[in-house]
Amino acid sequence: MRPATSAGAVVTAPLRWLARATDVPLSAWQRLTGQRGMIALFLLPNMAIFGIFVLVPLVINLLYSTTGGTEFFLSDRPQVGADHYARLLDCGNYLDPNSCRDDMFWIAVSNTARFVFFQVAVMTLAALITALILNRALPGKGFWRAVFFFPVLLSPVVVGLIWKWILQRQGLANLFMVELGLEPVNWLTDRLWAFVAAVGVSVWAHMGFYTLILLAGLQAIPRDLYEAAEMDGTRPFRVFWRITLPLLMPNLLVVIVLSLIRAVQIFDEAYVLTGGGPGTSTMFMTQYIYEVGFANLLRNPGLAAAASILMACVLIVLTLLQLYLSRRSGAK
Amino acid sequence: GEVRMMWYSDGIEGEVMQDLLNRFMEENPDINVTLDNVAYQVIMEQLPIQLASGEGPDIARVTNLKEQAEHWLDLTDYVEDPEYWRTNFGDQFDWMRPDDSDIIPGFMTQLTLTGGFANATLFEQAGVAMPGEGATWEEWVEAATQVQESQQTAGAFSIDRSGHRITGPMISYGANLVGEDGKPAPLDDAAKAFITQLVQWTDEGKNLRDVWVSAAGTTYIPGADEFINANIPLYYSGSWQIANLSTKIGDAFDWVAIGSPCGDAGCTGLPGGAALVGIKYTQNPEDVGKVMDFLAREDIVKEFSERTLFLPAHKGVVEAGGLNFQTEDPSAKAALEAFVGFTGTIMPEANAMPAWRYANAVYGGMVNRISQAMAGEMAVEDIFARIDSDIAEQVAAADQTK
Amino acid sequence: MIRFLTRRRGATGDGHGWHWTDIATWVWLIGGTILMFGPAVWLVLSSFKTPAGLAEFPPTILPYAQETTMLGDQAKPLFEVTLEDGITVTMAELRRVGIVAQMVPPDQPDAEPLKININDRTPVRQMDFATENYTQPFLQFDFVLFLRNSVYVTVMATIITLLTNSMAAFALSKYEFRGRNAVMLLIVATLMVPLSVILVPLYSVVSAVGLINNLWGVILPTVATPTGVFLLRQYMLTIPDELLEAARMDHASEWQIYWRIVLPLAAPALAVLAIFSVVWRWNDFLWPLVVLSRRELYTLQIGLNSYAGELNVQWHFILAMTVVAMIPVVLVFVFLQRFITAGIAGTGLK
Amino acid sequence: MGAITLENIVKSFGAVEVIRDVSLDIPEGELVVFVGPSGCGKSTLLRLISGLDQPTSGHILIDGKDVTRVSAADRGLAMVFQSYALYPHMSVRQNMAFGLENTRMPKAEIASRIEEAARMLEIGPLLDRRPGQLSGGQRQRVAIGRAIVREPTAFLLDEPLSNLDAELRGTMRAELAALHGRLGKTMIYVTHDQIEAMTMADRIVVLRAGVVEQVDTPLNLFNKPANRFVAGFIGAPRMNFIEAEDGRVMGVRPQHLRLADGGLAVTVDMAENLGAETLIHARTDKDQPILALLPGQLTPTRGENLSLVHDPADEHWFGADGLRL
Amino acid sequence: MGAITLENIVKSFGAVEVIRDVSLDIPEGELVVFVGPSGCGKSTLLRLISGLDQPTSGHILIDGKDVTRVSAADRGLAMVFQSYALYPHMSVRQNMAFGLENTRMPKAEIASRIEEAARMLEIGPLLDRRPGQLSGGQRQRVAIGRAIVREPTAFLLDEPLSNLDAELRGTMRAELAALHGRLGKTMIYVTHDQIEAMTMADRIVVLRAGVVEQVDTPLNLFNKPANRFVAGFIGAPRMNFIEAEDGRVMGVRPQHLRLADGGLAVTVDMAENLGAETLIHARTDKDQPILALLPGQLTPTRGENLSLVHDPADEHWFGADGLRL
Ligand SMILES: Nc1ncnc2c1ncn2[C@@H]1O[C@H](COP(=O)(O)OP(=O)(O)OP(=O)(O)O)[C@@H](O)[C@H]1O
Ligand SMILES: Nc1ncnc2c1ncn2[C@@H]1O[C@H](COP(=O)(O)OP(=O)(O)OP(=O)(O)O)[C@@H](O)[C@H]1O
Ligand SMILES: O=P(O)(O)OC[C@H](O)CO
Ligand SMILES: [Mg+2]
Ligand SMILES: [Mg+2]
Repeated sequence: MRPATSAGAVVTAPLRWLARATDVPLSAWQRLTGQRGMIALFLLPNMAIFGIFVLVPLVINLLYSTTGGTEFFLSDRPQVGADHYARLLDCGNYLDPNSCRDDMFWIAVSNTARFVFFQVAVMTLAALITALILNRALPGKGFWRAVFFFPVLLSPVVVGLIWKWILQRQGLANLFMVELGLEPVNWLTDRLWAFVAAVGVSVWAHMGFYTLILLAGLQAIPRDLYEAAEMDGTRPFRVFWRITLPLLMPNLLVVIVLSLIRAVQIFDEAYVLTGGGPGTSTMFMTQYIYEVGFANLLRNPGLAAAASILMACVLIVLTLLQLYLSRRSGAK
Repeated sequence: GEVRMMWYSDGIEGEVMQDLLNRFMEENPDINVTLDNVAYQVIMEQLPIQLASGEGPDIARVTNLKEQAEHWLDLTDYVEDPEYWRTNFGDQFDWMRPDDSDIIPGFMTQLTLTGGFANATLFEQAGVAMPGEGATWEEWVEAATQVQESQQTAGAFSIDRSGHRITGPMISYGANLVGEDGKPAPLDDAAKAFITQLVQWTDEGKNLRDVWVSAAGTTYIPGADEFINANIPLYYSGSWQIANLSTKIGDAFDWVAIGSPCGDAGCTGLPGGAALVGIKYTQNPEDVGKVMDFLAREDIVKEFSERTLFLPAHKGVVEAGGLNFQTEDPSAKAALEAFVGFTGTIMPEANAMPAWRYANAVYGGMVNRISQAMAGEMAVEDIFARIDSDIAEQVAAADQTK
Repeated sequence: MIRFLTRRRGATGDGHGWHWTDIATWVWLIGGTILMFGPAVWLVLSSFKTPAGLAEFPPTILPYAQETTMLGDQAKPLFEVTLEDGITVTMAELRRVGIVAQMVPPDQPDAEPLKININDRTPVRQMDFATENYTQPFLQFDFVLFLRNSVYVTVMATIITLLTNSMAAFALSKYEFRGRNAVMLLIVATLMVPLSVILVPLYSVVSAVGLINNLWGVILPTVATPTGVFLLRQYMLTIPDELLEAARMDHASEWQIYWRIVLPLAAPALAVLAIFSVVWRWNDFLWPLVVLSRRELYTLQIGLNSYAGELNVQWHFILAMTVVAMIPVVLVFVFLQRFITAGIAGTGLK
Repeated sequence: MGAITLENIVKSFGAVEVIRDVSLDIPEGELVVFVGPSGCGKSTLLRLISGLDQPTSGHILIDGKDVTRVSAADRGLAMVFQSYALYPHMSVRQNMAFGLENTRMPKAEIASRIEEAARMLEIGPLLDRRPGQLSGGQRQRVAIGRAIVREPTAFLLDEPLSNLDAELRGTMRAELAALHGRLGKTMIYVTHDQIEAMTMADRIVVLRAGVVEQVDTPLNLFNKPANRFVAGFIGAPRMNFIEAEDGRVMGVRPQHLRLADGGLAVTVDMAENLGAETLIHARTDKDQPILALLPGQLTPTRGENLSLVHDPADEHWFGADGLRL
Repeated sequence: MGAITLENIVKSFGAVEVIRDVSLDIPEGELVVFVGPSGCGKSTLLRLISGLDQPTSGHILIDGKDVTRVSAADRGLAMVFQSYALYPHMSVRQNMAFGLENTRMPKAEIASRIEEAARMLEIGPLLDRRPGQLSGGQRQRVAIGRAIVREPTAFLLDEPLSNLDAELRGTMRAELAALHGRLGKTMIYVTHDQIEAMTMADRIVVLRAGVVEQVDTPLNLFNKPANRFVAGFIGAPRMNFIEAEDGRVMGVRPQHLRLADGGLAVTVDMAENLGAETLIHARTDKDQPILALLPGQLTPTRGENLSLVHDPADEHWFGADGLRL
């Protein structure tokens, strides 16, 4: 028996006892209310917590966005209607942030859009490749997994810092460049490189997370399908495209949706790494919101709330689009 | 009873404070003071929320003094000798109490003053003489540039990326940031002149690009590490850096505090500091008063300053002089003494800034745009209008009340 | 083919010899190790540097400190000095005045000091681990207390997360009911809101239910994480319905089906979520910072962060404590990652 | 306990009507076998009875109580799935114990029932393996074991022996029959095996494309098939149909043909030797295919002419509409 | 193309030796049937030949070339899995086309091959469904279709007809035999069905617990089983064994018993009516069980005494060691 299964047994024995104990009231409930009652029961704890600690604040946030001033509590804040939205959306030309009343907001929006695109693409690909490789029988499996997962264990601030030290003018990276006989690079003060660094570091930090999701998905694909494909004389790439990828689709969808959402919310590590610079070239939405709402000593929480609501709207549309497309393309 | 003090540290002051509190508790066994060491971020971002909802600690060390003045406890009735307080700390009470009020909100645990530091060893190696007292910004930058060229340093000088740091120089140039209505005035020519000059110095590679360009928004970035590593001969920051420079530079080179270079209107640094205040929502103001009394005692203030290498705000302590800062480092000792002296050169406009509600809006508004100009995203002429409108929007939004 | 995806393929497909995919695999693994692990190793090494060592440019990979020698009762730094005649000797510096250092050979402390230009000497350094970065916080920092709080928050939050999320995911993946898509949409939609954005409203809510300065105030708002529901649901969709049907025929209640059939079969996804939950909760910073302002309630991350001041951050302590704080999550990961493969061998179907 | 009644059951998947108006009465304790071509709806019908699927219309009654809306778990039936549906994460023992634990049966009782089932199914040594480590036939036996330990009101068995060898199948068949006799529980049994159907069934239900073609005892079905379809379906090899001039069709089973002069003249296509019998594939002069199952090991050559006779009592006559005359 | 040789194949799962030293020579074009009790290692042997599993020791040769270390994809064989292993995300058509597309076959050719297979397997109307929407038998046919469209060097078929009804099974059997005849490809066929084994096989390999018991043509196996195990395993119902005094055992098949006076006196336990024949379960006075398959529909009552005779030519004699004498 594999060690994992015996480890599993240690965990499951008390769990089974618990199952028996909990089943008494719960099956009574089922008899009383039928399947609908059970559905409600399964959903209740999560949805209750979710409602109180996510939905209610969200609604408050929406109300926030229609109020002004620096006060923190809704009851102390004056109504300003759609002023904040008007301010954010006041633009001569939406493609040119300079023509907007709040140019920082639009700079943040366009930076974020670019960041999301590159980060999600690069990271999904890297996570997929890594998951495929880790799914092979390798000597020291656990070690390799740990290697790629390791950065996920670090807090974003630490991630930002490590890389800042590596990439700064006289950091480790340039030390290596010089050793290799290359010109040092202004990783963090060149507009393009800083953006690349923000994408790269974020991929570095979160890739392990998505790799693990994909790995779990790969493990769930029945082996006999690969065997059938092998008997069909299928070349590896085709197996990948025609068997692995379609069957991995639900997990890939999780990865894409989550990474997209998280990319839009990029903050801590980029903030520590580049602070949004050089200039404003890596200033993203959350930084904008954070600065307007908290960091600026004269804060404007209403404006920040309005910006966050706009951001959430965009995200919802993006996600729906993605779910719709993936459903249409036939993945379950 | 129970007293909670929210405290942040830049160095060892948390340890010193704990030590002092332990002594206090020995003297007053009936009062238990808990020191909650927190990140500065908590003081800046979380404490305001707590205060707004009428919660929070009993005592806090804060820097955003004026903005939150309504939450401070008036200690007048709880301290033994209000007069002692007014005499020794009175000069800064206006920084931390609502306009037109005469409460005793607390006292400054440290005074700070912006000012420059020079790498004496680099100057000496380059054979460049350090400009003397009264030298202008241009002269200092010119001298530093010569050092830069001779010693091949990465830059000639650096100023921390902070609106607070460039405000002193701007005032020295003659800028007036406060309008007649007490609200921020549009940038005047002197302000524009300094900003233009600073951006130009950056473009020329004199002002080390990395510090200002490596962030957007109002993020604070210090240039201390560049100075510590002898990448720049001249560094403009403030008195609080002394302990930091001392530990990290060690014996690597000699450095001196040079005060603030001059402009047309003067040679001022900008004062500031952190205050220890009582919080209005405390359950036992008497105990708070006792703690505050203890910490404000002349000998305690002196000991605190000497051990933490902070400039004291206690008039008695300052006037008595003879502070024996506890450091082995002659550079640090000299710098501390020098800064005590520089307090005399503060211009009244600079002295008014800490008590001005909109100072922070102005600082933030400038930093963001200036760094955009330095990064080449905007021409320097174009940023002035943006700075003015940014500040105006912020002020307008902040002034909305119910 | 299966070998490409499951084990080393080998030139002949049997695990012997080298196929190009093997080479690609190892290149990726080793390259990945350097890239992923390198910075982390560097973090650990850096945590042993003194504040001066941390600020140093260019950085050294290993922590170094200058060697000293005892002259009399004082430690004096050692340098390699290049003398005028080109010979290099090791000397101790008595003192430095400007660009000139007064130096003596370490074995002749009383010799006439030589005046050496500081550009003609380089410090003699040796590896030195600044263990005080670790010991000092342990002494003054209530490490054990903070650790206990962190463990409590992490364990509670993870258990509740796994339980509530998997229950919701089960309902959302294995039952057809009206409003299912609406619930799913709501959940995905709220994924979008970064915590930093709803911080203030959330604070009012938590304060309204009286959980400020309470560890449960840290735990509860995080446990209904949409990420978990979403992740588990997608995985549960791949569990064959027929197994649930078999259980129904076995007279299992819906709760039993959830607990005895679906949960074990979702083990890989649960393990993933458990790992994430532990990492998230362990590293949670912003929210606990808001809710907890009393020392006896601090979690490790909050305690750690008290080294971040207004103008200076004591990185040497933060780094050291970061490394210490990392150890438990590494252990959890190492333990749980096995369950990802311990999942399902075949589906049990024909 | 265990009388099952289907009233006008219809089941559609989307637009496809898979079960079309099936009504059926299964008295308590009866062993009913469902037979029919692949895809005719046998499994679907079982699933409807089990409660795992809901009929599009119609009612299902157990012991006279309408259970159409009662959940599968509460109908008290046990099912052997055609796909086995073993719990992959549980050992064989746990797979079998699961259903019993759900009824809070004492541990000792559970163990003894599993012991008993394992003995009967010859899976004793496999009890601690996981399904993934079993052969096809072993899995199937576990699936059966899981059902029988339950001792339910009624059994639903979907091709439970299809992956077993002849010998084991024989044994298992006898064991299931004995079980049925012992417990007296209703059993619905889907099979493709003629022998199983003939020997085990109290009655056989012949399905075609979602419709019940005939319900009767095995011998009645064999002797008096209601129509050509049933006649062809029941009995292996398949009945020969010889078209008469008047559009009527005469059927005669291959087993009922004998070699004798003066009978039907046929030409041999092929002879398959089954050991004790030989199956002759031949055709009449009108090119109609004829199968004859003759005892012994015969070796007629291709093209050889044979003459086949049969007893007129063994003739079955069907009209042009396919119905028995 | 397609001669397959196994040399001393051993396969263990952990400590369990599942295949023990199997050697076998399958000449090109032969149709070999593997039979044996459930769990004896048939599927495992197929997997070893296919290359999906590696033998613990021994060699596998295809056309004289050692392919033991060649991957399954490169052995050019096709396999029908006992578990079907259909791609759940592809339609039936795509499932069948998949292997062909791998060889870059022109689209038209692919379509026509699928057409042809679908006709033969009667799955034309299902081509655009997903496996999840098929009945068990339909899935099995798709799995067969997937193999035959490939026209590989050799076919490996693991109980390919187990879920089909008798009629379809008969048709499919004939179709597969025809396919074999037409393509002349080697086929290895696992089945539990005696008739399939007897009629289709060029040779039958009888396995027991990972060991080859006998390899021979169907009739030879039937007529001259090498030992008691084979004798009992081949032929259904199972051969009767009657122990003689001297430890030897006499075997006689149930089909070879006739009712006639003066034979073996037995007491009837039960009679199973199969339609054209009746299977009598009886026992001798020494309490040895006896099966007799008698033509016609007999209805002896339980306890009735019968006398059974047989032709001495139909006797099989085995020594105490079980070997044929
Ligand atoms: N992964 C495995 N681990 C351990 N034992 C296994 C494994 N796979 C198969 N076995 C065992 O190997 C033996 C042979 O299995 P195999 O599948 O070859 O049997 P089979 O002859 O095909 O049987 P059936 O007719 O029931 O399909 C069985 O006893 C089975 O339990
Ligand atoms: N989910 C589904 N969607 C559409 N059609 C389905 C679905 N499930 C089954 N069918 C179809 O319903 C018909 C009956 O299926 P069922 O499984 O009941 O057949 P069966 O009689 O059990 O056949 P077999 O003997 O092959 O197992 C088949 O034609 C099948 O293709
Ligand atoms: O992405 P969410 O909202 O599920 O949250 C995940 C963790 O809480 C992040 O720390
Ligand atoms: Mg079926
Ligand atoms: Mg098998």
